[in-house]
Amino acid sequence: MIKAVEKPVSHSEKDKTVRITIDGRSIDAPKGMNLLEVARSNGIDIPSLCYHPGLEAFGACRLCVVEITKPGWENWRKLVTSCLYPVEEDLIVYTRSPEVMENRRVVLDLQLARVPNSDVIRQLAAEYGIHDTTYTKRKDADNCILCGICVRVCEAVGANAISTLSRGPDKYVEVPDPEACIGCLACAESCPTDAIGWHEENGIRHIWHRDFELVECETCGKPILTQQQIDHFVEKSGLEERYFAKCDSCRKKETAVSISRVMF
Amino acid sequence: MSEQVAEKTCTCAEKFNGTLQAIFDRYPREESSLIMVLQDVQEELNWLPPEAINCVAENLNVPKAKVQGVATFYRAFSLEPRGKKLVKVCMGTACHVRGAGMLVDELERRLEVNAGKGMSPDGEFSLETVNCVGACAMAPAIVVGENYYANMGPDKLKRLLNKERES
Amino acid sequence: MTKRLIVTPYRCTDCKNCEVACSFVHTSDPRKPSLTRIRAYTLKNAVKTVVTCLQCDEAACVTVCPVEALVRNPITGAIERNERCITCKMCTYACPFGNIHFDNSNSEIVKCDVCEGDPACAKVCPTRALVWADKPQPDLAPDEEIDIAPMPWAMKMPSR
Amino acid sequence: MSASTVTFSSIDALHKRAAKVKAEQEKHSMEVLVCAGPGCIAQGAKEIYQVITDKLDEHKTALKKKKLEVGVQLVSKCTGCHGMCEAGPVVTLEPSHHFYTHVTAKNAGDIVEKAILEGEIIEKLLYHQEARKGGNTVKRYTDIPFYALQNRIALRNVGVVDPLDLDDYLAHDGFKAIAKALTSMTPEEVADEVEKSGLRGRGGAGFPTGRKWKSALRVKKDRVWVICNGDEGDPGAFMDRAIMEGDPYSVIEGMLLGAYALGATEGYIYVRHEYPLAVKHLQLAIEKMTAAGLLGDKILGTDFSFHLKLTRGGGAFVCGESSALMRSIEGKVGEPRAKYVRSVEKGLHDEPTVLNNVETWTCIPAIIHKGASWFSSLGSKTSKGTKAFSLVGKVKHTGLVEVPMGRTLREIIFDIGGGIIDDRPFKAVQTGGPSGGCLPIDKLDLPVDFDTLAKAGAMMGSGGMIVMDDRTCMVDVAKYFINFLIGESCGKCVPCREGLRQVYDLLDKITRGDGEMDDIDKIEALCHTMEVASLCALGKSAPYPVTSTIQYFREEYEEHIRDHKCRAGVCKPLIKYHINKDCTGCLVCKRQCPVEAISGEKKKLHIIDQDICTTCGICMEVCNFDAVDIISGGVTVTQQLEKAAK
Repeated sequence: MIKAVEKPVSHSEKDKTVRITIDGRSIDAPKGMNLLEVARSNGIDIPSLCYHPGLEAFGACRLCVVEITKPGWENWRKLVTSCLYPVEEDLIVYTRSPEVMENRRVVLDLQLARVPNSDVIRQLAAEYGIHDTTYTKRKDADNCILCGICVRVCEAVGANAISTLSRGPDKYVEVPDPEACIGCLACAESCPTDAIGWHEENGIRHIWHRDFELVECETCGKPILTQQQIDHFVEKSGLEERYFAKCDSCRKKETAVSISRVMF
Repeated sequence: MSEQVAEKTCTCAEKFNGTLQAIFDRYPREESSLIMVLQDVQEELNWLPPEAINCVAENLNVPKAKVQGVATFYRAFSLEPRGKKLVKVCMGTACHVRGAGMLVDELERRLEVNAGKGMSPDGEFSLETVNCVGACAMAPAIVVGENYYANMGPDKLKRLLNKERES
Repeated sequence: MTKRLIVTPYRCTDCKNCEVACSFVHTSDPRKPSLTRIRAYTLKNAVKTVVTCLQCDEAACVTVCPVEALVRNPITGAIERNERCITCKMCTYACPFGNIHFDNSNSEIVKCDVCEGDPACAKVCPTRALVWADKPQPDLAPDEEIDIAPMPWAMKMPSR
Repeated sequence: MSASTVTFSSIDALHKRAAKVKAEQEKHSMEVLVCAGPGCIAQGAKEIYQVITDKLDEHKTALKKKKLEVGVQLVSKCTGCHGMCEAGPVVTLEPSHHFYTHVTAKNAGDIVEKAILEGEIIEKLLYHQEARKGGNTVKRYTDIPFYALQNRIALRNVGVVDPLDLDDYLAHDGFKAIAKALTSMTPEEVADEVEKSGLRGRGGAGFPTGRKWKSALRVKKDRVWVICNGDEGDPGAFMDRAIMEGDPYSVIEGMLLGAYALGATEGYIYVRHEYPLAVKHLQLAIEKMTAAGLLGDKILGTDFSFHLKLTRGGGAFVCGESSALMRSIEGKVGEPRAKYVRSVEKGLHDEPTVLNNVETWTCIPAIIHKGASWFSSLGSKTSKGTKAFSLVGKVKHTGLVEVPMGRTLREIIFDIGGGIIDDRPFKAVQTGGPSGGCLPIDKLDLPVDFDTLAKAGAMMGSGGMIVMDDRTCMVDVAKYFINFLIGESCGKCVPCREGLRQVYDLLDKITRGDGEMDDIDKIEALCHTMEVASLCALGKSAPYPVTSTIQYFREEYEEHIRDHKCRAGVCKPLIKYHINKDCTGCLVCKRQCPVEAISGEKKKLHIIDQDICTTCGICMEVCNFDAVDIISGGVTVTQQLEKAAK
């Protein structure tokens, strides 16, 4: 039941750390952990747009691509996707080699052509010296970079409402069945380029072509969440519906009241 | 939980007079049957109407969004009604170098339909370009229904279409 | 884990030092008390108390999290939100005590993490209503049997 | 021949049946094979089969008198593999190898009455060496260089056995390999034998099959999957289709051997839905083998069990990529995964999986039956055995060609394929489908194997070989492949999805005549990123058609940009059609022109109105007097090509 303890690690597994070299620095890392996490947890920055630590690695944005080699193979270098690459003993990694930087530039240039209006991408591209794309800009461009985070988030939430439709350059993100959407906003909040629009007005939340009436806190009347969220959470967690009747502030205050009742 | 859903009686299958039910019975009701089931449904209905997609999703216990994703990803599926006969122009390399592109242009003109979209005004034909039907030796090739036409040229199309219209 | 945040309500004066300290530490913006992890209240009967996360043994927030983003820190004993969080906000609704919040402006889940084992709130509490201590100390409570208080969450005070 | 309904309870029973069927077949002094490829079927092969069967029945007594035992079979012989689809329907007589083309329901009777009963040769139905020009006739197909120079292993049974008849397969040494493995070899020995043979995966990359199996054996597992990749999506390649349609039992026997070697109990065959006949034949083969006790639990009375399912692909080229294929079998969108954890460890359903393509599986029974050293004696130093190619495009004899690895392109294209149609100049050969490259004339003497092709910037791929003549524009070819890949990219990763779109834009700009010189550099830079930074093999190899054409035909790109000229007369915005003095005023082009751009009267020179003309090219197609010219960059392309050709 309790997940909040460290994952049980047997001693034999614990010993399975590997020593790798990233940009000349020697680093110990648990075997099999992905290169991106190892680098980031050691303060080495690798950019990425589709990686999310809570979700299965996707490998779509190609920004986190780094160059690897092995001792004695110095002439052999290969670009690998760091968010997917499990670290192994003796790996030598370059996160800012000329090849890596060139790749990032081209990829960002391509992204910029895809989403010329995205501030996030413009900023990131500018960091790599690209202020305007060299390629043909997409017409009527939205801000979606097809990183797939929203799809994976929705899957994790359990609503499974979002999907990519079609394929190739025509691919796009959509909620093909708005009925399945619970209006939890997790997708919009996780989107790295703020491409998923939503707004709330007069107790109505609008997202993915659909209006959701917000349930109000029974104590203070503040709109808190959608009935669909409640139904979904009840089904998923087994918690009773009353859990969702009040907003967190009111619940906190209630807690204070019960403390006072017990104590005095 | 999954068993519960599987037992749920299907409300949408009625629309299709039980034909879809027969298809679902052919395969295990799980995600890995999805593509096969969609193919069979399309064979039955000639396209994939939205209700049928929902029905498949419900019966295989796969989220509708995923079914939509799969149905739009694979070329085999048509999400809009198609003409009685499907004209497939092979766009394999062999056909390309022997002038398949011309055939598409000419067919689009003659049938008043765009390749891969909708059907001719008379509802007879839909036009599709396909990646190699494996008849490279007969390039350029056209397949209408189940008939293969070899060594096609734009000048031969009129006769071909007339023949297919009649049969 | 040896230490925990111990609240002794009758000592609380609702001075709000804890709130200010908390928001200062976590947001460096003390003007947003709504986002503090801890709150002080003066209730109708003039009783004053503070409420903060109890770091429950069997925490509802942890149970409902779909991505294991709430994980207990084995050193401090606090349930911490990590970067796995997908902001589905399930935990904020699931906590029966209203101790997890969502910060709209930063799109993130806000929760007491006992300041990595050195809670600022306890440090600034002038009346020792909040203490970061090894275990319930007899001189702090009129009824030292805090563990048997008839409140479910109190019984589930962290023990590890 | 009737289908087998016998269930083999033991290996002995299988051997006995094989001997019996063989003896029965040997009684036949003659076999009539009617081609059942789609081309021949479309032209009435089934009808012809009926006529021949009826005629044989009618002349029963006469045949008996002559002591002739004749068997008739409708075999999937042609499927493009003879390249005789245009000469179909095709009927072959065995063992004399006499070969009749353009058979019709009317003259099919002659084959029985004249060729069989009287032993005559029907001259008018014989194959003409130079098919389109009249020329010498050939009586036996074995005399046609197209066949004589081949060495068929993967295609050994295609067109020889009845794909629907298990007995016929038995009579052709079918299931001998699995019987041998089950009686006298341990699973490790089977894997050893495959490794020793030097067989490399026929699907594209050429990874040694034995090594793959061995590494799968080393993985700790509860369950292992065996998959056959029949998603042959390369345009211009149809070897696998021919095998699946013409010899399904060999594919399955290969999978049985693999399953035995790897300890697999379950497997899948993934077939393109565009190959309905292959699906049908494989499905029937699975059913018959299950009924015969060759698939399922306790195969042939041993402890070995293997269950095989067939899945149809949904029409996505990317599903030929193994990780995407596995996703597709799982019922998901066919997006590839990075292969840092190999599929022999984590494949289908995240369980160890061994995937090989159709041609590879088909080679396995032959290797086990005849031995690894027999197989490795063929081929080149690094690539053993034979490889099937589909030789298509502007080559005289198109069709399936199987030769030992290491033969040169020249041998394949000119000796076997007979050279270029109309003896025009050879320009390039495109190998390896959309992932391969275009090789120019000076690479013709390159021995064809995995490594030399890769070194030259092309690729073996699955074995498509598309021959191009001087009327092929290389920029257009590059654009064609990029367009193909745009339609087939799964759209997951940025370099492939966005890069392809941009490369296409640039190529399109060049073919429109709006290109600039630095566009070529831009394309090359993009191609480089796509090659190194794409997620899967499709994206990584997507630039090859472009990079290889730039490498070998750069001047053609430059001509498009600098002179607005397409030397092959292909790129529409750069060409104009013009009617020259040879026009006889026959009105044919005028009548055929879809936009009525041609004016002119009978017996008077016609004129094309350039403002109306859509450069569709129909006028040139229909002109019987070579009176329509293509003009590009101020030059008459047609004349210039003729001059160069001479």
